[in-house]
Amino acid sequence: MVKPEVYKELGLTDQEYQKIETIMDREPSPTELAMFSVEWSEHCGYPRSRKWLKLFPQEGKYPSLVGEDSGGIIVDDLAIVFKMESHNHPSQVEPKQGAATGVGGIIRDIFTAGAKPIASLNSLRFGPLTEPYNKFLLRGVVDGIQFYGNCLGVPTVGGEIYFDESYSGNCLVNAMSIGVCHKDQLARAKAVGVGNPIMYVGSSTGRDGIGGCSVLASHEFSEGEEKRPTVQIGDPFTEKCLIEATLEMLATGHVLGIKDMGAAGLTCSSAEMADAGGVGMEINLDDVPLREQGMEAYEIMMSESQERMLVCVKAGHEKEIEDIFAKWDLHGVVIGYVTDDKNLRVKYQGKVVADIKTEALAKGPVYDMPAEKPAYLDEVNKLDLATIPLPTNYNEVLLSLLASPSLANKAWVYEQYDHMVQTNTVVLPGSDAAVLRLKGTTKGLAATTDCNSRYCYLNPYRGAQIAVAEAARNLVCSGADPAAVTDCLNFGNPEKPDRFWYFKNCVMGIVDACRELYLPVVSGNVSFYNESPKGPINPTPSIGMIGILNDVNKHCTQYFKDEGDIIFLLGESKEELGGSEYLKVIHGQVAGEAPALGLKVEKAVQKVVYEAIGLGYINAAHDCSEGGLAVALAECCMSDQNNMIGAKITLVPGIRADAALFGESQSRIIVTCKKENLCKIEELAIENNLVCNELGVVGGDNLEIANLINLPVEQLSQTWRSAIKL
Amino acid sequence: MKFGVVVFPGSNCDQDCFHVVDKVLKQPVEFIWHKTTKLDDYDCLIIPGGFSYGDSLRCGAIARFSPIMEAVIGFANKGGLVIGICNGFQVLLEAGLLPGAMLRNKDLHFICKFVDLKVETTETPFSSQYKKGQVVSIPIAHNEGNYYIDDQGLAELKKNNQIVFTYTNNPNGAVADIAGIVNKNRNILGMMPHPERCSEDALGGSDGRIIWESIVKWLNQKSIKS
Amino acid sequence: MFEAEIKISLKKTVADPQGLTIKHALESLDFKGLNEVRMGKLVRIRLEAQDQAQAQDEVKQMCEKLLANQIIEDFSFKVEQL
Amino acid sequence: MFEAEIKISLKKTVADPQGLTIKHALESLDFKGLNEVRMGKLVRIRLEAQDQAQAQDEVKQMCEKLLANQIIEDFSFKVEQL
Ligand SMILES: Nc1ncnc2c1ncn2[C@@H]1O[C@H](COP(=O)(O)OP(=O)(O)O)[C@@H](O)[C@H]1O
Ligand SMILES: [Mg+2]
Repeated sequence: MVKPEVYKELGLTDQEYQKIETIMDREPSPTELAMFSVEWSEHCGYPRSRKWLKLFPQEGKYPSLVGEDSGGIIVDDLAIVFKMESHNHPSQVEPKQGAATGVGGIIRDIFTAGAKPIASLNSLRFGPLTEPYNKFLLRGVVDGIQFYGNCLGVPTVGGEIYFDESYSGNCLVNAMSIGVCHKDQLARAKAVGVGNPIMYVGSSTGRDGIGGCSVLASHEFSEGEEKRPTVQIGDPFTEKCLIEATLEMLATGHVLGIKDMGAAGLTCSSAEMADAGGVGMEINLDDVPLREQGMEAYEIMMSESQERMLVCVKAGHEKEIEDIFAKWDLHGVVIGYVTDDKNLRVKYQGKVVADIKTEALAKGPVYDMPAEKPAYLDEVNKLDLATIPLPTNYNEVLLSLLASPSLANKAWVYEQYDHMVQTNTVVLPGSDAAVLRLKGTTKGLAATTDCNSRYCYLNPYRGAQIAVAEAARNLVCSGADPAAVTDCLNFGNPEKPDRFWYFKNCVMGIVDACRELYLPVVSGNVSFYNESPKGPINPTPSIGMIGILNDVNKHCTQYFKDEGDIIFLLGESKEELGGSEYLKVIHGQVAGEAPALGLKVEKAVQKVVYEAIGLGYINAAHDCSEGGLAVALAECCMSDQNNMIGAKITLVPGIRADAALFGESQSRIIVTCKKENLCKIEELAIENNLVCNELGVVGGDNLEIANLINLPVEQLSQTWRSAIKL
Repeated sequence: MKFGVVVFPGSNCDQDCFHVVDKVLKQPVEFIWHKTTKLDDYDCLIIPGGFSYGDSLRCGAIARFSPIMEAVIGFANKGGLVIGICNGFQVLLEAGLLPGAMLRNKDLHFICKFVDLKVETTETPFSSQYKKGQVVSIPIAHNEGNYYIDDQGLAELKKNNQIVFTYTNNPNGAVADIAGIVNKNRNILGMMPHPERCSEDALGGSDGRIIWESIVKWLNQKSIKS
Repeated sequence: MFEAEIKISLKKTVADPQGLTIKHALESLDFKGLNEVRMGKLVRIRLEAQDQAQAQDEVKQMCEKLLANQIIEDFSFKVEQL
Repeated sequence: MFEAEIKISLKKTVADPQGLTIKHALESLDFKGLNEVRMGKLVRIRLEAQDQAQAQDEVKQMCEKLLANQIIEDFSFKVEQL
């Protein structure tokens, strides 16, 4: 029997090892053991989360595509494919390459589906910038994203960045990518047709990312050999060529199935393609293009070398495919074929090194993890507003919030990303959501990522609902109809019941919010074990969402446009300060309840704004989020750098001034319109039982709010724009 | 009249340029793979932006040795119009078709944003439809757009009125705020900003379209003359 | 015054896609017999220091703290008095 | 087999923004007495050649043709037999 130290080092439990022996009916070979260990890991097999992920709704306004590497929706003749994935741990170690390979991986998921990648987004979390290592991480991650994405020619059109102590020691890097193709051109991630060749295409294989399996090698590696870095180096140039070659290959019509070699490389791609097709597969590792000498079978099977894919091709067309890859200076070689015995058989140097039922590999165990509400939470949720003193100087509070890195302007980041290449970006970064035109149609696509993890910490169910609601609201403010969701669920150690309680409640929040808003969850990814010695990260269920504009010219932006436009607020401001940035930055507290969320009201707000933009009544629309109404108004005034403009605002009486200005009540959207359209919008609001309050007018050089705030927009802009510059 | 868009491995603005010629200018256009060696059919070549060969070593340094480049040089020497945008500009510099070299941006970051350019001369086939001194807004997107030329070279450029565009607010450290230049014969333009990204109103500005229109006008007049 | 010349290169076990691309480019220029091309960085620093030993020490720290990313890179240097 | 180590650096007359930025970064890490920092490239090439002279010659050509842009860069190299 294999020594427990060995399989434990590989991450397998005693029970799992027993199960493997039962399945195999013998002792597994080292290669087999390695293959099981990765396939059954949380990374590939989702043993701890799968049960919960099944609850996500799969139906929405558009026909949805769910089930393989990435999901999507069908809009007319187009398939829009998108997915988000984490690269947290590699980025914490080597931020540039970690982020770069994260972008590379998610984009490969998109074009292996047959879609041309048209946009990327990302959702990032770091510890406070006051710590030098966090600055180093931010700089490195942004550098990695620009390095990879810019070179590929896929515009990075949006994203979000937050800073919080809980991410010190464990940053989050979630990358999202979107692709488009004709719906008939979608490719499948499966192997079919006994006898058909399996081809390896792309870059060569080295010993990248096999660190976790080094236990298998302890007896072979000579003493003193350099420890291998687990870091993979991204090669965007090769990936760019791989995109072109792959799309060219798919256009031949000879491809039956294709899968990216991402996590667990050849193991994962071969086992899952075979399993998805209900067939077996035999591969010969002697034919795999290698970059290093003397590689062991398990090293080749585990390698996470980047920019590689596995393809199942119609027999007789191998040469054609090979030639296409040769044109792009890439490998394209047959390494195996489809068999009828439903086993994955791996040969190397004349020996069979693995022979496993694909089903056993691909369908790993499912665990029901215990969950328990953390004891401290009730205490944290208590917040007596009477103990929070009102500010004496509201101007200063506003300026402090604008300078808070989570709220500050992110141009330093997104100006390093090519966000215009492919000439589709109609609304550039800096508004609520990016809007892209879909060439060849009149339609547009809007995309955003959102999650306030502080809310999720205070109330995971509601926090996750808010993430969904806010993403949808951002799309609506851009003129789009929210259409579908991807997610990246970042949590701590799932084996600890309090962490798992957060996971479970966040999932249920997403499930219920998506049902109510009629949005399918078409793809996603789970990242557990995000902890530092100080504890887990805040629960962070990042939501990526896309929306559709029937007429891309009817998009809307958040900036105030014309002097004299009327400003009003749809939705109601409540006396809530729990979990707000104001409470944190000004009063140094993370406490209270997450803001209340009524999904019916949320729907009504979104409906009114979507319709009013479509009818051309609205000149600007902006969601109120972190920092509340005052910050949102300031953003409306200053975010169009070439056309900054002030506003004069009165407040609706009835609640504490700090709550009115900086509270983060949900389901609120600031809109502006020409005077003559005001009553039309009010009518729409009344029809939908929505609170609608006139706030003031656009104009002047200052932002004036009641008699509390009066600051030159120029000064607001200075403060807001200079907070993040590294 | 026929345009050709040269495609190197790693070019990534090739389809954007193609789109503008095809859909906005409505002129014939073809992609030309970098292994092509005959360019007799074309009237204007576009060397697009991107990261040819991953910008390994130096931007444009490897593309400069692609098989097509001999033909591009021949084409240009016969007076054909060549416009190199961003990485295309870098390729033209490396190939010696335009003077100078590119360094990294002074703050070492990639910069993507709209910038203002001043049109320094309208006496080129590429800028004739602008007004001299006009300020136009065209996006940049590059890491290495810090144009370098020695004093003597700069004096030459000035003397021959070869500087076509300058930045009004230099984003990258370029010598003399240079954003775009032509060769002495004025048939080769290299520029860092991307006119193809602002040739349609839908994209928030169309100042770039005038470059394409200038080219079309010039080619039309040439064909009338000949 | 001292001058340090620092050589930073990718660890042997780390892939060097740039080097590979340059190798292909050289081959297409008809250079034959190429075995491997690896790209690295060269940093030249002029600094004041009390003596050679102190200069050595400073430069080593600069490499460790900033210049080299030791997860993927190795460095070596020499220091000369000017 | 020969190994060539090629150093490519910006000409003295050309400003080096990267070097300057690194200098500032080092200074902010409290390194004192820095006078100048210049960044360059280091290319290591392993190649087969008949003899040292031929290897030298090949490498020189590689530099002139491709590796250095002589408008802005100088190069130097040494070749060793392995
Ligand atoms: N949090 C999630 N929400 C929805 N779907 C998920 C989630 N996590 C994973 N999935 C889906 O599970 C499948 C497998 O995911 P993953 O293992 O990340 O893909 P890959 O096989 O490319 O590594 C995909 O269809 C993915 O979209
Ligand atoms: Mg994947």
